[in-house]
Amino acid sequence: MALNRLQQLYRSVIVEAAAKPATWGDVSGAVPVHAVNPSCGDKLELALRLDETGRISGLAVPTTGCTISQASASLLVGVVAGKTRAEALTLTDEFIAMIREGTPAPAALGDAAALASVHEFPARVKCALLAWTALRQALGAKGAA
Amino acid sequence: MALNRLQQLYRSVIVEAAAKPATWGDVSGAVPVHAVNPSCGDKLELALRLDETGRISGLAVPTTGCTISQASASLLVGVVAGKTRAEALTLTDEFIAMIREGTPAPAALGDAAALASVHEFPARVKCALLAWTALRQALGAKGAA
Amino acid sequence: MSEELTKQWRADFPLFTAQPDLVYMDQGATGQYPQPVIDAMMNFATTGNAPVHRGLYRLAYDATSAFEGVRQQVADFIGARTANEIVFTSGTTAAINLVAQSFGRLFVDQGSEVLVSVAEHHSNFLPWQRLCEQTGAKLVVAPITADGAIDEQWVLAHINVHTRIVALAQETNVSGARLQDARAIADRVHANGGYLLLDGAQGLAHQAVDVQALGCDFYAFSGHKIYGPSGIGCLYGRQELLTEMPPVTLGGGMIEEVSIRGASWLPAPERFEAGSQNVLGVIGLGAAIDYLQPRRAAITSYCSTLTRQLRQQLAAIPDVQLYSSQAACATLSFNLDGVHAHDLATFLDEQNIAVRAGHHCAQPLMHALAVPAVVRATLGAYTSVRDGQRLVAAVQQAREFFGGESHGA
Amino acid sequence: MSEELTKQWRADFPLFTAQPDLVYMDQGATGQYPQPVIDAMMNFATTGNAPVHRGLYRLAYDATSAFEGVRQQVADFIGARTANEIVFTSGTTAAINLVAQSFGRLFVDQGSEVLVSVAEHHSNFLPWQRLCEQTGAKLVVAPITADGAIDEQWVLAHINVHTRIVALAQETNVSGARLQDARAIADRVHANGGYLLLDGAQGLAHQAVDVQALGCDFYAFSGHKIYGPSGIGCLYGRQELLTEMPPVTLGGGMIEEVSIRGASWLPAPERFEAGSQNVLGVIGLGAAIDYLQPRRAAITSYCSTLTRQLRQQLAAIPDVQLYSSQAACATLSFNLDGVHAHDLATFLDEQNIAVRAGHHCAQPLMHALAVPAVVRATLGAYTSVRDGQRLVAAVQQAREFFGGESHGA
Ligand SMILES: Cc1ncc(COP(=O)(O)O)c(C=O)c1O
Ligand SMILES: Cc1ncc(COP(=O)(O)O)c(C=O)c1O
Repeated sequence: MALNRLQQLYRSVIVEAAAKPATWGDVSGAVPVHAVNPSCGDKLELALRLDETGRISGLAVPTTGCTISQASASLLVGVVAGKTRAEALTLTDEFIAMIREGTPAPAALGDAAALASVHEFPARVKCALLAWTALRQALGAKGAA
Repeated sequence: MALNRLQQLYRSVIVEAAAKPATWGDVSGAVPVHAVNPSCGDKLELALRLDETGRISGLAVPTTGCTISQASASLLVGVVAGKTRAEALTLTDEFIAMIREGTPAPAALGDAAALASVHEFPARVKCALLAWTALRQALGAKGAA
Repeated sequence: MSEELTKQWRADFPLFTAQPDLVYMDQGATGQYPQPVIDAMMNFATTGNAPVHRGLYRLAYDATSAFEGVRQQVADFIGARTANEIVFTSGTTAAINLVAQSFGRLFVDQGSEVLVSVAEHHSNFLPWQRLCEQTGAKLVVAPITADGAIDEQWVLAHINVHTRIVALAQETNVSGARLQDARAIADRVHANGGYLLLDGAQGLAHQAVDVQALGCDFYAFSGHKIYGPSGIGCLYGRQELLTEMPPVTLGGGMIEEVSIRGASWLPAPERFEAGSQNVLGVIGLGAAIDYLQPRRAAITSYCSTLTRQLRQQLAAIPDVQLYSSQAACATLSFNLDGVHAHDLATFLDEQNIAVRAGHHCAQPLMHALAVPAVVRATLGAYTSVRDGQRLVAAVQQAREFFGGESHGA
Repeated sequence: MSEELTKQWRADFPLFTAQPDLVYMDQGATGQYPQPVIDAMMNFATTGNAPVHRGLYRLAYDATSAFEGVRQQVADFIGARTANEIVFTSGTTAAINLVAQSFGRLFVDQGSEVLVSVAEHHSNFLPWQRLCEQTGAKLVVAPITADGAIDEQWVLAHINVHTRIVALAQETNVSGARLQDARAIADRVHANGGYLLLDGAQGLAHQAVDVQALGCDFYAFSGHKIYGPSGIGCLYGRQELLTEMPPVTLGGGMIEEVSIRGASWLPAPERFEAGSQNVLGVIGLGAAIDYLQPRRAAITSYCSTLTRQLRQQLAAIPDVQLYSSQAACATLSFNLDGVHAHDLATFLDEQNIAVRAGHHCAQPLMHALAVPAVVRATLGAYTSVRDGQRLVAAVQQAREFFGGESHGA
């Protein structure tokens, strides 16, 4: 029965993450990056601060959208909090590969690995990636996500 | 063999009419009606004068185009020269019916009846009607030709 | 409700032979193809394909006759006075843009008002919003009633001598509510010197349309929402108005004469049909009208009954919020409290029920309803009673699934 | 010349099973459908049809993947950098109009020059003529050589710092002459701060295209001239340019956000694809590329040889005037002295030979050649050697028929 696949997709860790605010540290003064998923209307404003050593010192990703996009934003914050720009970009690329290509999640992705089964739901890939591609943009990465 | 149909279409009376200038009487001062067959580029300028009694006293239909459109213009001039407005409109409607619907030509159409076989060549109907619909317009007739 | 009739209609749609278990409830987004439409297109492509309006040989003449025959068929189908009032476009969106860009630029200026509703599809909202920005005209946006219908009283009360264009959906795509008295609006706007455009994208599938009785000046629709092919649609325009309108797209097939110094245009409708036309789409559109016309009343009556029943059954599920009108004849828009529309859509998809979720190209309406997204199920001729039962059961199950504690580790 | 190969190609086109005696020589106006294109469209309509970019269910996701897969396929086919450089349009005409109306209004103003040739199809002439009228820019019209080709030396010599857009046919539709060195033109116009658009409507069928090697900024083509369906085409545009261009048509599917106060657009290519797309047409286009790509070199080589032979044979008939280029690979344009092109076309049609006669949407060229109309026969993959023999024999016969005294009473 299809409920199995759905149970994988909506595991408690995801449902709970979606319910939590996606924010960490101090983002005062950050210029937010705006991202939308135009086909369905998911929306977020990602605010990022790096400290003088280039580490993420604040990240807020308030998201209106589905469970997947909200969980993804909140898990993102947990995973990259306190990381350097380079570390955060690597994690982002690994997350994107996990969702897009189904590559196994490295340990560093932590709870965000719970989103791996989105790969089995191609219509929801965009929801899972919204926050992560916005972070890439905020970190000033070039090229297609 | 298909040449039979072609021989009907390009009867000598038609080929000869096409070679003659389509003009009769005096058209000085007439404001010409411009007509084109946009799909193939046939073009004419119809100039018409009515005398004080409402009879056609001058008609010139210089045409650039195929044998059918040129013959039709020249036969038109022969048929309606000296006719009243009402007579000319009736003849025009009869000619159009002959070409469009294949109705038999009345004697009054004279040599223009030679164009009857255009009805068998639907792709050429527009060529045969160009001059006649321009005359209708010049005579101020309303409605679709 | 005649289960027999549906079975027969359903058999006309080969998609359900290929996917017998699929519940397709997205007819409002794009329709499925009945076999006769496919056959007509394939038959044309294999035996009759040729350029239209350009060839002097028989194959081209016959193709042109078939093409122009569909124009006449459309004119008859919607009650136009002549086939010259029918312009082929790539769809409703292109048709409305043509009116906004050509007619709109002629008739709207600073001090004018253009009246739309908050329930309009973006395709009948954005072209007017931009026209107003470009001309300095005011965009007047009518609200909806509690049942999701365009507030026609409000519309009537806000038409005045500045109102140049009123552009409204004959049937809105989220609530499925239909205009009750387009004629009254037409009369009021005409009395004030303005014009009425009806967006028939949703309406034409469900009701007999007579543009003269409706009194509208323009009517736009798409083939793919009336069981025809994608990429083709029509603009109906009153001949006097089309005659005044300049072309927007220029190219082959719409000119009288061209020289290096300038060009002159053909009369409507050719003036608006630059370039090689979607001949195959037009042929398919003709076949779709042949399919729909004799069945439309029965299909609408059948779908309306089923829609009403399903609406009641959905309303009986706790936490279900309904956004579609009580009078909707094929549209069920709803949400489940606490569950985002996308999550619900994915849940339904896992049960092989295809519904749409999102803003439905109606963001102004989403703002007015204060929801980011809704789920929309739309019915078609092929929708079975069992399809409906599966939808209701799956929504119930979704409520348990998302509400319960039964998630995996 | 491999008669075997043609036989095989010819068998791919069901029209010639239905009409074995037909000599279709109007491929340049609209192409015939090979069976694989018909099959792909039919297969999609019966098993995979769904809205694209809008559905969260699998059928819609798969339809979207198929649709976007064709975009990538087109990008690869013409050498674009990314699929985002490919905009789906209803055809070449719509693509060129989009550039003129969007890019043109941004980059052309009074004092600018837009350079086209006298041999352009109306679709690549009128949009620029109007742009110049609207902006006060100057339309510079390049002449043709004695062989009917666009005079590239003249073009190079007339590009200057005022030249904002050069818009030329990669292959012209009356002479069939192809640009020899688009790259040189591109380099010259770029060095002067301008941009190059190539009209690939005729060219793409006959030659491998690499937009990066050509150096053009825009490239437009139509599906129906490369063995694909009518109603679909593409605009290639360099990504940096598409990104700057405002949309021309507004509606569903091209917005990021809409409110009553304003709207923001999606990036290219979606920004230019308002409204439901011609999904079936896109699927057919993909199949047409699959059909053409592996065969194009062989078809062109076959057609070129046949075209050259037929040109010689026609030239040997007294009173035949040729207007097509010696280098044309599929186009034979000609007249018979003293016989109007329409009369000749009717004569040929009676022998079941379908050719086009008229101004070919190239009136500026007709004025330059000082003829009202010409006959044009265009060859395709399905054209047999016997078809060619029948054409030559029929022209000979026509000369006797119209020249002789043998008319009926
Ligand atoms: C050279 C050229 N440009 C443009 C066009 C216009 O193409 P379409 O009618 O498919 O838009 C054509 C086709 O007629 C053509 O031959
Ligand atoms: C009410 C309404 N108007 C306009 C449109 C746009 O139609 P199309 O996308 O076929 O141009 C739609 C369809 O999505 C619609 O539902």
